[in-house]
Amino acid sequence: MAKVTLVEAVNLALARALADDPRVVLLGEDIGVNGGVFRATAGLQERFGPARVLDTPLAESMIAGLAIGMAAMGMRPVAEIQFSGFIYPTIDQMINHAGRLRTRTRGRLSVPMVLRAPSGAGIHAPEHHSESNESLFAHMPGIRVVMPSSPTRAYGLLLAAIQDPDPVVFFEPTRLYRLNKQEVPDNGQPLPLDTCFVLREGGDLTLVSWGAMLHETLETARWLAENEQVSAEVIDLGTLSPIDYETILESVGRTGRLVIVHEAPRTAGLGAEIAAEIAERALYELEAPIIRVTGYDVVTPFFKLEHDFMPSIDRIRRAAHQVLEP
Amino acid sequence: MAKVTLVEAVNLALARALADDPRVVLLGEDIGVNGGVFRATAGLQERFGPARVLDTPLAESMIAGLAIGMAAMGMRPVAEIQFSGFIYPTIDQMINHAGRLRTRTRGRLSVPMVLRAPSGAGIHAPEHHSESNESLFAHMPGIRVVMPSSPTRAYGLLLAAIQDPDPVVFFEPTRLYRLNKQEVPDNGQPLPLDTCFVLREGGDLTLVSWGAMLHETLETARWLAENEQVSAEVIDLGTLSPIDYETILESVGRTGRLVIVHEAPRTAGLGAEIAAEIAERALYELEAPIIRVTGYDVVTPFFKLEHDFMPSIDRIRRAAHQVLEP
Amino acid sequence: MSVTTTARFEIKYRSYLTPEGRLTGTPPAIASDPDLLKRLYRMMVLVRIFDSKAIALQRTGQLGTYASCLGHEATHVAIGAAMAPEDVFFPMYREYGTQLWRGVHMEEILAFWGGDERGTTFRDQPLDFPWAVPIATQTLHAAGAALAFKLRGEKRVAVTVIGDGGTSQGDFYESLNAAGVYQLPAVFVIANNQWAISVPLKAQTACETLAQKAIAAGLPGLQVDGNDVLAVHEAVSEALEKARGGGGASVIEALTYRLSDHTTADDARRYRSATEVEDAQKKEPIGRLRRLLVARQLWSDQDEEALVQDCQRQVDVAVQSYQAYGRPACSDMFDYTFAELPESLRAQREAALAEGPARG
Amino acid sequence: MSVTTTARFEIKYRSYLTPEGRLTGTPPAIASDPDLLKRLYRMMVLVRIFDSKAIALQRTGQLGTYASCLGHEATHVAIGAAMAPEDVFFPMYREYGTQLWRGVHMEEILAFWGGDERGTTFRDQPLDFPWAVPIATQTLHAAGAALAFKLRGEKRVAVTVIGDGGTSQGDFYESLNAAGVYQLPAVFVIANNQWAISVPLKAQTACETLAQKAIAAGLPGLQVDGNDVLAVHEAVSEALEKARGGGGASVIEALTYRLSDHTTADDARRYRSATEVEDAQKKEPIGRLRRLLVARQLWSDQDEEALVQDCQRQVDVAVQSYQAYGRPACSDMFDYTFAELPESLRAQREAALAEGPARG
Ligand SMILES: Cc1ncc(C[n+]2csc(CCOP(=O)(O)OP(=O)(O)O)c2C)c(N)n1
Ligand SMILES: Cc1ncc(C[n+]2csc(CCOP(=O)(O)OP(=O)(O)O)c2C)c(N)n1
Ligand SMILES: [Mg+2]
Ligand SMILES: [Mg+2]
Repeated sequence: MAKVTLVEAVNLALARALADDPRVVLLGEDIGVNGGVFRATAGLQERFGPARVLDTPLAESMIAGLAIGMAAMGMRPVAEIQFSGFIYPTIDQMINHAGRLRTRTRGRLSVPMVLRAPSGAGIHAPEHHSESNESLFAHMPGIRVVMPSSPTRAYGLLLAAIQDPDPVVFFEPTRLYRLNKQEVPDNGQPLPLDTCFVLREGGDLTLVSWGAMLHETLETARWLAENEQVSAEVIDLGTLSPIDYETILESVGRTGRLVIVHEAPRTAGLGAEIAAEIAERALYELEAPIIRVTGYDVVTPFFKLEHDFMPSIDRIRRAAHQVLEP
Repeated sequence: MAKVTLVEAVNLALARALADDPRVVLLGEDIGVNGGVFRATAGLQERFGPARVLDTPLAESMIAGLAIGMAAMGMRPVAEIQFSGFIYPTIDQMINHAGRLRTRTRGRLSVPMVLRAPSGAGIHAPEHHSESNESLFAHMPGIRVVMPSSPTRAYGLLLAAIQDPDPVVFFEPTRLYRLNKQEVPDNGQPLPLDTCFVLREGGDLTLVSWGAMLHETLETARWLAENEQVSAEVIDLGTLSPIDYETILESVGRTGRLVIVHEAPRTAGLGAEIAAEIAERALYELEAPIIRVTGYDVVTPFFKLEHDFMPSIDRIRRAAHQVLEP
Repeated sequence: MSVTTTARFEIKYRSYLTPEGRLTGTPPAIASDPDLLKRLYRMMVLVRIFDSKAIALQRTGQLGTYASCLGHEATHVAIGAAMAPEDVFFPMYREYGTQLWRGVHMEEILAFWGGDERGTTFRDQPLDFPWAVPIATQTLHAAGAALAFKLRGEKRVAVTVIGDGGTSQGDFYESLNAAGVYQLPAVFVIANNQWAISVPLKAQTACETLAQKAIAAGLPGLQVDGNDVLAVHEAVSEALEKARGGGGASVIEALTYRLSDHTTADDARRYRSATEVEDAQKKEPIGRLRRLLVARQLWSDQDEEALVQDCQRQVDVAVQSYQAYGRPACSDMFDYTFAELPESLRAQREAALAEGPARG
Repeated sequence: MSVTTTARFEIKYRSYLTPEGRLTGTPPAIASDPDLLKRLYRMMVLVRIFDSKAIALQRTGQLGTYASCLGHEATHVAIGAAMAPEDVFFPMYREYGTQLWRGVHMEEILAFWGGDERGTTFRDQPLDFPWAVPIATQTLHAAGAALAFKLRGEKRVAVTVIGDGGTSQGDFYESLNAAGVYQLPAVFVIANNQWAISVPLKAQTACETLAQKAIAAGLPGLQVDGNDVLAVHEAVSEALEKARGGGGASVIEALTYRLSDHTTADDARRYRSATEVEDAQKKEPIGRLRRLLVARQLWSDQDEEALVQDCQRQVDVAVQSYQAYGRPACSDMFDYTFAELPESLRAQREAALAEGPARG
């Protein structure tokens, strides 16, 4: 079994879904012959034909709207948005239709679609190519939001998203696309969408993160273990909405300390949601204030300053120290 | 001085801005001869002419995009979106341009526009006419979000929004549009956009809310005072982003107890932001977990069930009791 | 050559049944199908009686805001009659004529405007989309459905209706463009009733016709008299046939008039003249079809009386069913959000149920 | 009559300068303005030398992703030359020819692609909009600016460029519609370079021309040879004049070809044939203008050599200025978010500054 990168794992999962389920259709800009600007769909049109892998005109609202119509008619469209900075024109269709068709029709019609988009900064990309906007989608009822942080989880979570009977927005951290490789058995096995993943066990503090920031978060945990004999539990949120609070609560119940790390701006970011919920449900177990380490409340800067914007290992470590010795 | 409703106060402020500043222009669907579907612009086209009060074609992305172009060229456009359920097509323009033109050009160009939209449920309106989506905008850097809760504040905050050199999204709670009247001196005085409003002082617990939910929140405070000799401080957030945390922290420092009330769905709602920030900065002053009383994480139901969705006085009171006797 | 002409287009207009009820030109085949003409007539009358009842219910506090279809009956009913059962309809919000023809129930329509999601369950019409209040969004769903039909090789067509105002939305344009690029089995009907709430057509667009918007997507565009049920039926039937045969999508602009207020929440006297409405009244669709039927001795005063009575009875029965809906279960709010209730919603659901039904 | 024609349209195409450098038809006045022709030529050559330098910088890790304008020089430069200083330009992302003509500096362009907001400060061009990466969004800003000019009674025009792919976006259509309704002083140039990254024109739209999209907004649409600087200059000048005189907006489709990869991050060999590119190469804009100038004895080999040297020197100077930009201040991230720093950002700013510059 060859090792694959995260973007290759996405490709594997898409191929598997196309092979296993005739209802699955991919659509998006440049996903056909070109194989996607990140190569996530490389080779798929050649293998499955242009009726399964469709290039679309350049229009994101259209992509979302087409997917809704296709899904309601029994297909399983997996739509690609080229960068999360261009996902905003889909919001109207996603919140006003994708997320509500089931409830508005009392289950008569539903929208089993996936909207995939690369997400996040750190690859020296041009303006608008480095945004993290998962919290906008997490606020939408009736929509699942998922973000993997490793090739294995990309494969399993994407299969789960495609099989899910409801709309899923699936963010892929561009910074991790080619960062490292894992053995990913192409076994068609989905991973659950209703649980977090504990990537590292520990008893001194809990670090919660998702997507690319898990890279720095795990590094911080390793550093703390090696240099200060501090054992940090690291939780990958995986599915960002609806959130599996049980896993986090259980962990915080043991550690009494929580740091949340995300790249998106702080205000009304998803870290706020987790901090608020955990503080409400576990206030008396907390030994220190919950700290959020996040992007600042500024526009994601052009790339010369992008690393000034993104949470660094230094910042995460400092937060860890703060909760350890409040 | 006659007493006016909230929607009349909006009208007064718009008229005043049009009269005082030749750069101010209103645009939106049905705002001209018709005076707006809620009559917020009634009489203004007649008074100021069709070059100051423009009916637009039916296209929300267009409305936002036009306003950005106008604002960057030195006008002060005040655009109306007919209902907040139709505001989603503006998001791309707001986040990708309105909120970032200043920073992207290092201050060379800026976007002094206001995007007004009615917001919230409770008026037996059709589908998509009852949404609360302020937290989506609160997550956007470079944009102010404001929501008044009385005729006086509607007048002063709207004037401030129009005078502000940066983009402001201004939500008007439809449920309050005609609920009651206040004397509003038409003195052209803006209210500050950087502070909360303490509507009622109290020492036992702090209630934070905004928009229409302040109605139930204040009623709860009154009930607690009359029936249980509990004195609740009631804070109207007013400007929802950036948030004035000092006022809230000062209050919670005294009361040790905080309940946040909002109508929007709970997950990633703005209540999470406030709870997270206060819990981080005032953990040791808190005598009880911060409780959020919010809409549920479901699609705003059609109106037969809208009151089952919206926080009730019962729910707010129960939360107050919980923080009082944790 | 330095200057050449690279493309030419024209927009045609079709009308057969004059306001006086006379046929002109070469009318389509249905002109000689009395049964179909009478079925169309009956449905148009039913819709009108239903419509005025709905307004009455709203005025007496028994219904929420309601969007009348007064004046649009020919366009709406003809679409329904032209479609095959396996086709799928993507309405905006006032096409009751199409919906009733296709098996949506009057009490479902009332329930929708009565604030009850059960109104969109369409118990005898499982595939049609519910009403789309966000203007123009439904046209993309129609294109998506048509794409599904095409990819699966099904001989089905997606039909959608949009208003004159709606044609200003980017979504409308994007849906036409998709329909052109993918040669989709779709029919886009523009119900041009001259007004988008208070905005008249000339403030909506600088176009001479709305049919010409098709040109921007490489689609054929046609104007028809939307108050002429024969013209609309013919145009939609031809477009359906073309689409079903793999010939791609069409745009049909049906010229009609909104004789009522925009909705019961609107007061059209604020922005348009009584004269304009009176003029339009003279061209309304039901009278002209009745005059044709009467002239051909296919219809009598007795027929009319019996029809009106029958329609009124049907509407009354529907109103009763609507009133028997009662309150939806509070739990419904949660139970259809996802196929399966997520853990995090379970607690919210329990809390909500514990509240008991809200006032308000 | 039962069937009538209600509207007719046609799209014309203009081209004067053949690939061989010969003039055909009745060329516009600038054909007999050697100074202007030479200025246009000089700028086109400068842009091309700048462009290849930028690619070289990217390849050697001194610049981020860069979007080449190779092949678009005639279209871009002609727009710049036709505009008045007080007009405002709303670019997409590769119209360096227009921008340089209007006073944007090469080092600013490099700074933008080098990941530095200071690239958009346009020190000698205070009003033009910065690049708009989200496709088609800029066309609405142009319409908005034009609306401002019109409302204030200023004789200024907003000019925007969009790609063939961009014309599929709803925003583009909505901007044309607004321009039609309000009779705006705006010019929309479609730089149709046949490809939107890997998507060829025929997969983008079923239209025969992109100029015909104007019809959907009631605007005039015209096709021109986008590699013919005379044709583009004439068309844009006429459109500007019309707009300035209160005659409303125009759409101009300039037919050109993207001779390079989409950006330096793209590899066009994956999706298009070498033959196609070679064929297009034969029609590229700079050679044909040089051939005209040479044939008219307005240009010599020595002129060419001197020009190339001069351009190279200018580009080198610009590269040095760019390289001297250094790192922006971390505080910039905060200081331009709002006109005045809100209290809540103050703490974040202090924290960020305390971090010191990040790795990465
Ligand atoms: C996206 C959106 N914006 C605004 C509205 C509010 N609104 C409801 S109907 C309407 C006018 C629609 O006019 P038209 O498309 O001509 O259809 P008609 O009602 O005349 O049949 C408006 C502005 C809406 N429902 N959706
Ligand atoms: C809204 C949006 N969607 C997607 C992209 C990614 N993208 C950048 S350029 C491009 C193709 C643009 O093609 P065209 O409009 O023809 O312009 P060209 O690059 O050919 O000049 C795409 C899809 C984007 N920048 N913005
Ligand atoms: Mg209309
Ligand atoms: Mg192109």
